[in-house]
Amino acid sequence: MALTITCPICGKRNGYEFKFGGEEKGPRPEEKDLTPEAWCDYVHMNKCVAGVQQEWWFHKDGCGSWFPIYRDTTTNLEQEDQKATNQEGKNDEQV
Amino acid sequence: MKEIQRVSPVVFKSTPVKTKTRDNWEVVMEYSEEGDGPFLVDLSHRPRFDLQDSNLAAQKPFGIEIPETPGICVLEKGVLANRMNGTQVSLYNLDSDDTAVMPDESGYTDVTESTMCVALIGKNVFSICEKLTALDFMDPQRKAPFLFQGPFSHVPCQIVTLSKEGDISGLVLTCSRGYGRDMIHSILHAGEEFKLTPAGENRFTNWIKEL
Amino acid sequence: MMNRFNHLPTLKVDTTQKIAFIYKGKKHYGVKGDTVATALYANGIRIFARSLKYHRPRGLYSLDGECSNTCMEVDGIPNVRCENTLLEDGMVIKEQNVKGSAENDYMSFLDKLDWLMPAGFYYNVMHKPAKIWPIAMKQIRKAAGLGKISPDYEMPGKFDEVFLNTDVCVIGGGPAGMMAALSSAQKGLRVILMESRPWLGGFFEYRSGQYKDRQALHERALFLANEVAAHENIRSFTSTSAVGTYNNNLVTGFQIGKKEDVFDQRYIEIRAKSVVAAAGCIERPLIFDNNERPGVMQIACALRLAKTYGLLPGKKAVFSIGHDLGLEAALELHDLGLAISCVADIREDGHDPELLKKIEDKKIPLLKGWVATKAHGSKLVNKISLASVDGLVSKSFDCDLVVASAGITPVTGHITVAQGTLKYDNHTGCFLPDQMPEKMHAAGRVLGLNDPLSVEASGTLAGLQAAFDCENCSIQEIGEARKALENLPGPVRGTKLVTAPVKGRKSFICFDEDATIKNIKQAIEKGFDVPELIKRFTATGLGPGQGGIPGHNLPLYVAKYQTLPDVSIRPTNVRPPLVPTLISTYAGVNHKMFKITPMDEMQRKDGGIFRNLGVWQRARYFSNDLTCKKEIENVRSNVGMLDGSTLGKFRIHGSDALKALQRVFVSDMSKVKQGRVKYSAMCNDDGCVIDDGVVVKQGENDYYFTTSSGRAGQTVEWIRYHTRYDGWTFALVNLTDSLGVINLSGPNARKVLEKVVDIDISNEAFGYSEYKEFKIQDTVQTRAMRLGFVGELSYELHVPSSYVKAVWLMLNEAGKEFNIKNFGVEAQNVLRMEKCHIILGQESEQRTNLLDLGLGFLWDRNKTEAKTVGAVALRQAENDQTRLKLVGFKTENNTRAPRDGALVVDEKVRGYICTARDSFSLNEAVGMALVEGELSKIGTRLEIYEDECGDDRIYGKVVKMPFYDPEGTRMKM
Amino acid sequence: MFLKKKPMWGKKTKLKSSYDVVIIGGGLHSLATAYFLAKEHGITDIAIIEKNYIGFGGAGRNTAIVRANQRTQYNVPLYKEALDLWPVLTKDLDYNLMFNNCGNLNLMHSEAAMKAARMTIATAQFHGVESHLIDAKEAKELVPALNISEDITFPIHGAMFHPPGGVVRHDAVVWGLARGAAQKGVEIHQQTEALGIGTKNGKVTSVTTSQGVINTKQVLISAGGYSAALIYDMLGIKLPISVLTIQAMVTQPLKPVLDHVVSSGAYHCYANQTLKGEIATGAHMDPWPNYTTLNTAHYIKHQAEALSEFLPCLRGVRFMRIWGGLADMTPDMAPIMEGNNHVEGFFMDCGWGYFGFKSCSAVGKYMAEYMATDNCPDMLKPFALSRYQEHKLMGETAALVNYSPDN
Repeated sequence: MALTITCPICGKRNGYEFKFGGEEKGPRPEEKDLTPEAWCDYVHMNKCVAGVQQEWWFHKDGCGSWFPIYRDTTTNLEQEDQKATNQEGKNDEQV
Repeated sequence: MKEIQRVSPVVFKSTPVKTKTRDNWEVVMEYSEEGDGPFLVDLSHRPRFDLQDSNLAAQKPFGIEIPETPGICVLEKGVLANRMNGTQVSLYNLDSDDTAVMPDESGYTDVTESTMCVALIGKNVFSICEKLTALDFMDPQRKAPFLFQGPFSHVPCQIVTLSKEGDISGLVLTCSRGYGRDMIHSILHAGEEFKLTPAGENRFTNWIKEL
Repeated sequence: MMNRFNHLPTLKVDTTQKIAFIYKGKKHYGVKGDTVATALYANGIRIFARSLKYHRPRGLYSLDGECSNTCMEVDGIPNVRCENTLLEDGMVIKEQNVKGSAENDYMSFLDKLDWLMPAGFYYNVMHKPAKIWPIAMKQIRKAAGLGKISPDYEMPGKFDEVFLNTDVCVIGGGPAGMMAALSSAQKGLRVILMESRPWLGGFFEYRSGQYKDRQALHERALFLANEVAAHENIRSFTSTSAVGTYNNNLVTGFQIGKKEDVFDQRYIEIRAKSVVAAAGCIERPLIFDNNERPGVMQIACALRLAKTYGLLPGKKAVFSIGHDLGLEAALELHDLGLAISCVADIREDGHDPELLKKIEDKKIPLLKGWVATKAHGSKLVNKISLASVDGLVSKSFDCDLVVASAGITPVTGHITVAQGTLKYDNHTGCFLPDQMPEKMHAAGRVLGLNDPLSVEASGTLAGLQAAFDCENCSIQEIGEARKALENLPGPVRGTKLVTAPVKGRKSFICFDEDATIKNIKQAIEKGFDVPELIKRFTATGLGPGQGGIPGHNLPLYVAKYQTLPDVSIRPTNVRPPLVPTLISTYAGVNHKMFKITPMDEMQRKDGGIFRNLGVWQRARYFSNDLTCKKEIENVRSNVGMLDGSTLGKFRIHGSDALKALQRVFVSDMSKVKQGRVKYSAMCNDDGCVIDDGVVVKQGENDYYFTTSSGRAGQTVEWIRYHTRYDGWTFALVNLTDSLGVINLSGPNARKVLEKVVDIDISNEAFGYSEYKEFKIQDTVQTRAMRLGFVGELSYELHVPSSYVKAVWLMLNEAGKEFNIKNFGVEAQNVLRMEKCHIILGQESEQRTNLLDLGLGFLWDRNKTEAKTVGAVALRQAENDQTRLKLVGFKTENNTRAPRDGALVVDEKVRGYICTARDSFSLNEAVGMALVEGELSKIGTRLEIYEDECGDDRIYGKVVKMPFYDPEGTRMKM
Repeated sequence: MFLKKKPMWGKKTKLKSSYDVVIIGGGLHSLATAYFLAKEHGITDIAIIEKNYIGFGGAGRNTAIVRANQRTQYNVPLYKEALDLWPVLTKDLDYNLMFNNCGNLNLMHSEAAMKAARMTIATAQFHGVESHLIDAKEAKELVPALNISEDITFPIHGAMFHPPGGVVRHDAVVWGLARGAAQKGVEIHQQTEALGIGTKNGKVTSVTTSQGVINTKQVLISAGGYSAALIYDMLGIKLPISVLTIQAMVTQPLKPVLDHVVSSGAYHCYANQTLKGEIATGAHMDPWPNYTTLNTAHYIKHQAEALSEFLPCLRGVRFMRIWGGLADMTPDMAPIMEGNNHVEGFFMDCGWGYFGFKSCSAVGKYMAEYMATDNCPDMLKPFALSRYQEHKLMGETAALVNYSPDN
């Protein structure tokens, strides 16, 4: 497998120039009344999608920018059509 | 007290035959047995600046129009301006007449000391590069001068290709100063089969004039 | 030595140039161009090795290294595939895995004990009673393994590496590959062509059959090779095996160097926009009893021995084949003087009529619908039994050569390891490409094609398809090329026969692992019903031949045995490296890249003992006394110099610089005053401390700050990550390497510094926690901070790197009278521990938050709008008393200090010792420990459990921190 | 064609409409749990649901290394028991699991690493597990192939030597446990995919599979690297897990040259010689989540560079085969085991990273107890999911493992 990542500044490059930065979870939550569950959900919890997910990457050996991409976790290929599998989650709240 | 002398992160084993003192640097103008190229020239003493501004379009460092697209460079009046991203440009003063002094504005930072800087010029330079990096210098879509920000001998570098034309090919490479020793070792090792030799600043000055 | 043909146009050896080598201690000769195996063959050697399990004799079978039959030790390197290793002057060749010799192996009796060793037998034996297993295991280990390597073996040779970019990468330098390369190159694209043999030409190159218009195939091969060589867009790499293919068109391989090359082997990594897979075919082994007896070999092996190496493979031969190439080879070898008793062809029909006619003309007996069933002869073949395919009629012939082959097998590994899929094709009986990986195209025999013109046309088409991927070719052109191919002959029908009509006890499906047809049946009966599981259970295909021998036959046989329909026949997995590759080749050059500080040279001269710490090399000690007594005492009583250059150093500026700092630092950064040094920390979202350093304000929204050495590389990443949604305007400049840091510490520090600077640095003018900028000698722009990490009067001088040497020399000179000395990282470690200043990673681990370390005073809990990283977690964990807290302790009765990493225990583990030393400054043993909250009260007795302590314990008592100079007068003086 | 001999794990049968227990995943933790449920608790009405074939996932793609020198007091006893169980299982299953307790050497490359090892060793010794800190020379005596010179990237300072550890033949464990479970009545359904878990009033009621719906009151998901995605898909429960591909490879077979398991954190590498004579080596994970199980060119080169440095004789040896499996990593390198928490009757056993093999025997025993009694055994209590929101990470690793830029 050879990962390539398309950096918005430097273009398509060897994936090892980059560092993975987690699933896209949106901006930092407001601190007021943030419950331990909600905090933990933001900081630690993942959907672990086997499919396309939106996620962050950092061009560590290159221009040093952070940017989100869509990638299929079952193939490691970047996706241009930009649709995440399971984006809403079937059952986002705990049962 | 003794005279203060600056030390370059680049050390060659070759014997200097002509040197010049400039801004406390002892710049080697020529080494013995420089050969026919390719050449490796230490430019770590050349002033280098970082300019960051959210509105780079409004900036004209040393009167240079900064290229709009990241990865594009311009060489004007001896100053190389390399567009790095939306808000950042690196400026190398490659002119040995040493005219460019950093503008006294907050967006500028003198980063001469941050990096080691060498030029790799002459024939086969890209054959040397392909032993050290997977970056594609010969991509026909990239027209010199252009900037790569990427790994070279495993270390993040800024590499500006100034010419891809056969025997006058050449590039300027900077990386963190601390890597100087090992980077030079890597480049010379890779260049051995192509008879790469260290050369003095004159070699670079003459070469850049011909571009 | 055998006679060689020396007149054939296809020869790749120069019979006039002798090459001497040592085989089993004796000098032998080969000729230039020989492989090790052909040279041995020329010397009459027929048994090259013994098999893994049964120690059966093994000889030359294919010439492309699909099995371990010719694995030998060459110049001390084990498991060398001799059949494709070029012979070199003075090579020393040895046999492997034999007791005695390959000719006479004392272990060969094992061949008769096969009934004791059914598939997976070892799982059912040797574990009862339990104590026999360790003994049995030792014997198994000794018996297993092929080659030997000694633990102190030093691999000779030069290894290189190269990372190439290209538009099109063509794997395989046969006719299809060359045509593909030419058609892409003619489109103006950059092309790389890889061929594992030392020359281009593929399966044309050794054949004399007609290509077209009376041109022989080998002439055509030469013509194409010249075209390729003449094209400036094509870089060809011969003696280069493609061993890995990956998505996004990455291809890896390695090249064997020629005499004139600067390398013996080099690793090649190719990034292409499109890939053409044209690696041709190998042969599908014919399975019958003793099908791997020396003297049995495949078609191309026999033919190439003669045509390429000038060696007639035997005297009297029988062919048992299932493909026209077998007929062609029989004719060619007959013409070269091989006596052929009989050609048995599995096929009843479907032969090339022209070949049939020639066979008839030459009076070579041909048995249609017949197949070999058993090779006779205990070491070498001396007779072969044949039978009709239904097994009803049989015959036998005396012979010394059996040319056996069931058909052809496309080399599809390059497609499948890049995640392409194959499909069983009923017409050819082969696994042919189904779903190709994106931007990869198959050409030539890989597609099941055989006709020379079709093979070439498929190459042209693939080259254009690759050009299309590079946006350099129109759909129309591809359409035309496809049409041209469609007008040429398609794949020929292949035979379906997997084994001869035999029971299979000695019919080997996998040579490397000595797996027979019978073993496969046993596995299936135990419930291992898919080929992948059978591979695991019987080890079939897991040997050095990488599945080359059983890869095609295993799934066919499993399907046949279970009478599964064709559609469910699935190939087994192939894994990289597709050719076994030396570890030294993969390792290549292995440049080691470390950073050195501007003080490196001087510190090495002063006897510094260096350590690699992250990306840096740093001086840890300055003598062999690892307690650093002298270094420590000198700092406490005189003055020392430490290299702190590895500290991260950054400038942050821009209109939102303060906001960015507020996000990542726990303190309120708006309170930082110019001219002062603010110590603060960064936490992660768990509230755990990840970094600490100082911040200096240099202007409005313009700050200079430091980070710990280990974090410098991630600081930019960290700050930008945690502000990535905010759209703030700020610029970060990494000045880590820009400034060397000299830490001048000790009661005499001021006296030394005064001698080199022109400004007033008295305590009043430049007090503790203050920041100043000045020039040394009117020249060196210096940033100076009054800090006290080691607990003494200290100046941290941040000096432009190129000037560090000059300043260092000045300070040394100035400090002579005050006995200035270097001190290293370990001395600093002890000094700061006495002061209870923490080092992250030593007094903290991933569970340790800011409050646990007693650094809560740094945290401004009111700046909630800043959304400071870690603040939420700190608030939530604030009242948890079960957390580990940092405490200082002294040992009871002043016993020695426990070692770092010792535990604090009662019945349970309650904490651990972070750093503890017998302090020279205090004359007692002190340390810091992380212990459960309950134990953190002053005066608590700590029971300390060290490794290897048995029943002994060290006891300590929690005391107030810091131990040394608790008032802090020394660092503030 | 009729099979002449009985398959090792029972004849293929049709899936029934209900079972007492359904276990999703046909790997080691599932097989072991089923085996112990049947053996120790008399619960035999169990269906193991496996999408591919048993041992397809991590069970067939692991290091085969076993050891009990973990870092914390919560983990050490669990792994100690797991280690002690190999000879017991060999006997009970009457299947040679080929336990080779050759001992493990974990190399240390800095003063800081030596200190960290000392803590781990003290913890082991405190719990009665043999483990010693040895210096570089002693390490070289045990492993003569080691390069203890100074001129490598990470010079060797010493090693943590753990004599009772070693290697177990992983395939044998799969087949042995499967046979053992099947003999006690457990049904193993291969080529059967679990598609969903039915719940009603917060209780498990059924499992939907590709072969039909099964009614059941208890479900365990222990599907290795696939667990986290299944649990989120089926029940919407998010976990602090990142699923990565981890790679391993073997060289061509050699006569004995390496008598111990050697591993190095700094080089991200372990190496041991299998009974067949191959050097099995690996450990690298590409640090981005993926389910590809694909190997990378980057890694095989990295591995060669690493081995060239610390086991340089292997430079003369060839790599033969590389492959990948999944590791479901948690931030504290410790697993998540709990039940009846989110949904009554639902159990999870996941987040094992690359420790799933070493632990399977003991975990099977305790998960079986948990499921049979509905009481969490003390041994498993520290592994509950709630520790993450209580800011009580386990501390199984000194440095945080996180694939967002946390460390």
